[in-house]
Amino acid sequence: MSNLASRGDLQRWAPLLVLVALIVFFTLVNPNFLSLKNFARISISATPPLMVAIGATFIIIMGSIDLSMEGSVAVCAVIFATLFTALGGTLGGWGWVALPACLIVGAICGLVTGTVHVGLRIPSFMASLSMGFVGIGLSLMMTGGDRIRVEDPLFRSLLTQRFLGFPLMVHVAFAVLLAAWFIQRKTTLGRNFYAVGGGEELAHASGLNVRRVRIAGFALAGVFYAFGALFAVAQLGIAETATGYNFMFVSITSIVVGGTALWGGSGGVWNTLVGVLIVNVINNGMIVMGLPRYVQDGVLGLLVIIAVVLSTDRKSLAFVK
Amino acid sequence: AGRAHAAGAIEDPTIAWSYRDRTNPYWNSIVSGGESFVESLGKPKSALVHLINEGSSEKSLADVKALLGKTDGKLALAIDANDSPNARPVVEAVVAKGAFVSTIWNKTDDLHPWDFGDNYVSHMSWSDIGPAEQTATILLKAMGGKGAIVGLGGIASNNPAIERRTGLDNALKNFPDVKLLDYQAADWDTQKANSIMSSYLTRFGDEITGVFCANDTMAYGVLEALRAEGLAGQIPVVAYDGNAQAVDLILAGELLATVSTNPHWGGGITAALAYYAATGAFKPSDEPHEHREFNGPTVLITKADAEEFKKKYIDATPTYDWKDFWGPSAGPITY
Amino acid sequence: MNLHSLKKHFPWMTLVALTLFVGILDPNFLRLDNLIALAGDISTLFIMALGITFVIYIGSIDLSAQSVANMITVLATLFLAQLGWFAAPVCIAIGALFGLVSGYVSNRLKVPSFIATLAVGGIALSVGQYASGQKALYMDAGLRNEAFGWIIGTTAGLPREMIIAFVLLVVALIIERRTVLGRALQAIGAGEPAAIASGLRVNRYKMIAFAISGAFAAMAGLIFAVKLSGGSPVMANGFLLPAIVAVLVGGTPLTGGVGGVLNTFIGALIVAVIRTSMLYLNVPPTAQQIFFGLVLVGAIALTIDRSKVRTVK
Amino acid sequence: MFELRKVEKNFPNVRALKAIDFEIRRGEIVGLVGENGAGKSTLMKVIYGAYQHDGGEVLIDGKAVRFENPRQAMQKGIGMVFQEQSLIPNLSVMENIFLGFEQQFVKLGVVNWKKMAAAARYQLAKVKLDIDPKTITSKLSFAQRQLVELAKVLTLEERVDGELVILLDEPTSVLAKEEVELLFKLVRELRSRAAFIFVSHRLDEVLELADRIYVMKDGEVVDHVSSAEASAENIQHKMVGRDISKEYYREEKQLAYDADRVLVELEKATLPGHYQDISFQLHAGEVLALVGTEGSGREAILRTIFGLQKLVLGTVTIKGCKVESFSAEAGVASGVGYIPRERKIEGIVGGMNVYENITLSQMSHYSRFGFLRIGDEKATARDWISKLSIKASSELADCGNLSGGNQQKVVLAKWRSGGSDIILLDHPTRGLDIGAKEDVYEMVRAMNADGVGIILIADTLEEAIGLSHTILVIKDGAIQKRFEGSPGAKPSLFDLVHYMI
Ligand SMILES: Nc1ncnc2c1ncn2[C@@H]1O[C@H](COP(=O)(O)OP(=O)(O)OP(=O)(O)O)[C@@H](O)[C@H]1O
Ligand SMILES: Nc1ncnc2c1ncn2[C@@H]1O[C@H](COP(=O)(O)OP(=O)(O)OP(=O)(O)O)[C@@H](O)[C@H]1O
Ligand SMILES: [Mg+2]
Ligand SMILES: [Mg+2]
Repeated sequence: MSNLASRGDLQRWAPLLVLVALIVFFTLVNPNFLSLKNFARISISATPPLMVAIGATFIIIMGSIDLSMEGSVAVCAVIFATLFTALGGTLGGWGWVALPACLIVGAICGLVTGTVHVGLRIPSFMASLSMGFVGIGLSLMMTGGDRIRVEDPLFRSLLTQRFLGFPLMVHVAFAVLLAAWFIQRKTTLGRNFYAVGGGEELAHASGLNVRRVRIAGFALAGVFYAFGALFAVAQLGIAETATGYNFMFVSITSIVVGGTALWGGSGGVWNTLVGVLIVNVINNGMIVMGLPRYVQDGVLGLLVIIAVVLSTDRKSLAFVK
Repeated sequence: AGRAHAAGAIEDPTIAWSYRDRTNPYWNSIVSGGESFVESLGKPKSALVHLINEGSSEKSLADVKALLGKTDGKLALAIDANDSPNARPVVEAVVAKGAFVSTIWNKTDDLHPWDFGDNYVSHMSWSDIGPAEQTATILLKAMGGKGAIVGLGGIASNNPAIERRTGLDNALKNFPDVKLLDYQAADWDTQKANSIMSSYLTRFGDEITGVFCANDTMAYGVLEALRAEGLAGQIPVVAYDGNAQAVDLILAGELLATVSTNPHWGGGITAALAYYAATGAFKPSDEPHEHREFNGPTVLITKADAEEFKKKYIDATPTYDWKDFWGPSAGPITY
Repeated sequence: MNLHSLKKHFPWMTLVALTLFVGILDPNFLRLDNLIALAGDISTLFIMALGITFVIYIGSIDLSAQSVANMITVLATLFLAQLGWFAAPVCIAIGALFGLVSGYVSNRLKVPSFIATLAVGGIALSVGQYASGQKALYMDAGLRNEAFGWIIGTTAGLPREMIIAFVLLVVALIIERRTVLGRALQAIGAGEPAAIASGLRVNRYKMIAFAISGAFAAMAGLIFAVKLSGGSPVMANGFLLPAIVAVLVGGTPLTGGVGGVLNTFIGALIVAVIRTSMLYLNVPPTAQQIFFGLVLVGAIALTIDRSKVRTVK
Repeated sequence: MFELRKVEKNFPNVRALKAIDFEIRRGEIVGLVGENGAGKSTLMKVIYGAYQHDGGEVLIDGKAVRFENPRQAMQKGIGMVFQEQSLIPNLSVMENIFLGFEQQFVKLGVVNWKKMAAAARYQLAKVKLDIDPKTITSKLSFAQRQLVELAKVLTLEERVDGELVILLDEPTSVLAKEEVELLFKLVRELRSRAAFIFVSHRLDEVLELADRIYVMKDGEVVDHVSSAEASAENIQHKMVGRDISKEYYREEKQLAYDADRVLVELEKATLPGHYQDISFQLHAGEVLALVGTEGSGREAILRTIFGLQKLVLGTVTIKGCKVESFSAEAGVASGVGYIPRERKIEGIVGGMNVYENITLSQMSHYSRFGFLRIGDEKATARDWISKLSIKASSELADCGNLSGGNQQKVVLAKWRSGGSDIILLDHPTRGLDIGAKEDVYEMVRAMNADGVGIILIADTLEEAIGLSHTILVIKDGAIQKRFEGSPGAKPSLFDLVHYMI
């Protein structure tokens, strides 16, 4: 062990330190904040956006961006709920089939977005934004604007049953996070995301099929969006067009706050976990502190700026876009 | 060209409804009313033109103008202008083209149908203060007149959000032993309400003995936050709007009360007013002021009447006489 | 003329093709007064997009524009009572100030503009909510007409907003094509390291680009408030995505350095045509989003000049 | 075994390759030379599948092939070492080596990092590079990266049966002398397995290494000789289309500098991590060369004087004024011009045209109240295009599409036209052909004659010696030795190398 952590090390841990600092701060203002119960509450709110953010992390590592998550989540949630209901409406029966089906639907959504982006050579920002509209529209068409209720107690036990103080969905989400970590570290695809983000033209010249990696990335992200949809439905018992509402900005903000650079090639899913927790801790903490609603947007903005300032290695950057 | 049509000159005008979005049960009921009115004319549902503004006043106005252009003013429009300031330019555009418009919910206090001759047919709103005071009273009574509540409001600058909050405040005056711990806007959003409620639980813990929600969709979020802690059904919650799910929740004992504004009728009659004024079936300027600015009906729903309400309004749709413009209404709007 | 030299004409050709397509299905669409109204109604949104163009042109993005416009609708309504017409310069200055803050956070503090402007937008939103007392505010009709009557109405059959937007377009075009600022912004967008190594005050120019965006957003908010005769902290909601789409679909890519305000002009009209075409084509309400998304993909696929963009990210 | 017949490649408005006939035999090393923009890189890219030819045919063992992408070329045993740094900086060395071909280490979807590291070590041993394959590439020196690139191409040895063709596009431009030697040794050893195409602007190297040499000019092969009978003069003549002066570095034009006019003075300048205690003076009309190995801190000194890096201790004085705020704006304002090594990144703005690039640093001279006088800008640009014989269709040509040498001239024109009288040259001739190099040398002398002071980081030691009045040898950020170099009394290569290492 060296006696002093190097600058690089400090930078790597900065997001976590920001998180700890926030927790300490909110605890000082209201001691109730520091309790297992509250952490469980924060983790419930954080679970669906975490899944979405993990998916988007892979895209951002590639140096692209995905804005289709709201549409994908809506489509996944609605198809899941429709199928689940049609198959008997309980996990006890054939309803479980809707779970893998939902993940497949997510993958297809991502596949379509990725194919439009790569196939038509449209920048991912526009391709995914447009496909997001299409996704929202599809879910609307399927529901006609109605909400589908999912009340199966077995499925809802993801929310209602607890283990070690946390609802089951939090544990499942943690397992999904580990799987994402595994993909990021141990699989060719995961590593290729970094290659594409580090230098797309170089990767192409090295014989990497960049187009395929890109499309696969979007499809993979879609699977995580589907997990996000499942947890969102488990959390609220409702599947609707608005299920993915607001996930776009929240997840991208979280990713950046966690230290994954928007220009690609760095960061990862653990960063995203920390980022999502930071954003959710701020949101929870502001209410626990008793801040009036109308200042919350501004305070969130300020804190996000501070968090990003602290957690990115800005010395090494000549400029940012 | 538009000004050419006098009242009664438009034969078979296009009928359109302009509203916020398709993802909200409230607006879906409004639309179903509009469609059922169109069907009463012997036309297919699809004859109703939908202008969806997605919460954007800019789009709302642009769409209306585009439709006025397309129909060349042969239009009967029912609209919620999304934000009150938007009502005036919408009305002015419609009047300039000689089309006919009826508005609901959002308009400024200085904008009146009678200042525009026949073309601005009517404005309907719902006075939410009274019903909100009723639901709040039910809540406070259920708490035994003591304890502490938290509240969740709609988009802060929306009229109904403000009125419902006022209703709550009025009710609280009669219950000096109940404390309002905090009241925050959750923007009519289920997800937001859910996370605000769980943060409330951290902040106030067991102190909370009741929850006031400014609409149903937020109440769902609140109930799920309570369910996660095993508290659903143990803390009384009231809401507003009378959606199907809310009625079921009342029956299940998780929700104490809600209020229906009968959006189906509202949606139908607003379109009907604009249409029949356009075709000349009646002449708006001959009608008294209370027929041009009036409140819609509200129905309080509690456990006692939930079953009956469900049977009458949800499992079936009552048939209305779309020419009985003011029958079910609840008196003139007072400022 | 080969395909390559045609490419820079694709945006307006796409616009014409879309317009004609709708026109063939419903000739009413092509009536002059109709087209003028269509262009007039997109004016406020276009003005916001015009400002955002400068920021996208340097390879950044401005997500705060809508919140700034929201805030300005409130402030303009409040200031009108006290300041009269002088409310206009004050509002524009406030918008520019918020832009400067975004620019500072993104350039000096090195927070990516996506996040920086989102965060500064949050602050603007809070200011708007606070100032409005969280309700919709109304302008006094007399005061409004006295101070800003010239913004509404028509001249020679053209909506005034459209004339204002056109004047602003010309100003923006001159900035882009004829000034040191415009050239510097182009250099920053196309090759920032080289711009730095040429001794340009890159940070200052970037801050100015954000300030311009803020000022234009404020103008959009101001005109909108005058048009609607009031303000509320959510009144300009729904501006942001169409405005950004207008910039991008016009052919200014997010990577910067290419495109410009004329492209945004075409992009805004494309957005207007797509939006309006749904009415003319009787697209059912539940299918409108799908229609918008798909047509957008088609339009963008046609308008972007890929030869100018080395990698498509 | 590998043959091109009448191959054509067109870009919008450019015929980059015109009816190229080209052949590589087994185990052969083929040299490819030509001035900037002659089409060498384009030809290599066609061979490698990065571009597709528009006409003619590519044959392997007599069979026509067409590669849609580099991967297909690799499968046929064709690998390329790029002139630009082509490793992905954020990946580890081993990941770079096996990028796109990780499948061999994957079992049940999991990458076996140990196995990959072992295989990478094996490849690195081929190029005699002893580094941990897990090192992040950005931490390596340029020379190490170039060797890793070679190691990466050599993975083809195991992957492909039969003959390999390895393309080397200016691999030596970033290497020091010994590293070049090492590379050549490797290449010769590998001929049993592979044929090479070697592109370089250093003719001596080509003559030394290659068996046969193709000479290109304006997209055509203009000559084809065996190196045994080739002479440098002859080739140069073919390449440039005229004779190259014997007085390559224009020593006869070297005038004494004005010792009374100090333009730049550094006193005990220190930037921790880069250099320390640097003191020297630059005079009007002087060429001062900083000599040292890669990473000795030369570049940081230039960037400090220009203002891109901030000094920590000591002082920098420019024309008698102590520099207080270090910024490029201030540097430019006090008459400093900087010609960076990464000219495509820091030199020119691709996507902007020639006149816009030339006036970029001095727009205030061409504007009034912030409005540009575009006519004047264009006139200036036309003037400099002819002065420096920049090969561009007009002042409206996109600089991004000019060849390297012409881009360099545009950068020079930018500073000279702006009247900078302190010019910092960082590898000004890197990647330039001989003709273009001569032009640069000519300009250096012309600038000297105008009283311009120049600080030079040269591409080769010969260049440093040939051009400079004064040489400072720098090692590990400190000045080791100062040499005077008046014409006829120049230090020798050996003198310098002695202090460098
Ligand atoms: N992608 C491209 N688009 C347009 N023009 C191109 C492209 N690639 C190369 N060119 C043009 O083709 C010509 C040949 O360029 P090439 O890079 O092959 O030259 P080169 O011989 O490698 O030069 P250098 O010695 O500078 O490396 C040049 O005029 C160049 O501008
Ligand atoms: N896709 C492209 N589109 C337009 N121009 C291109 C493209 N690819 C390369 N060029 C241009 O063609 C020219 C030749 O490319 P190349 O990479 O061979 O550079 P070069 O001339 O060898 O430069 P240097 O001498 O600095 O190595 C360059 O000026 C480059 O900018
Ligand atoms: Mg080349
Ligand atoms: Mg070259």
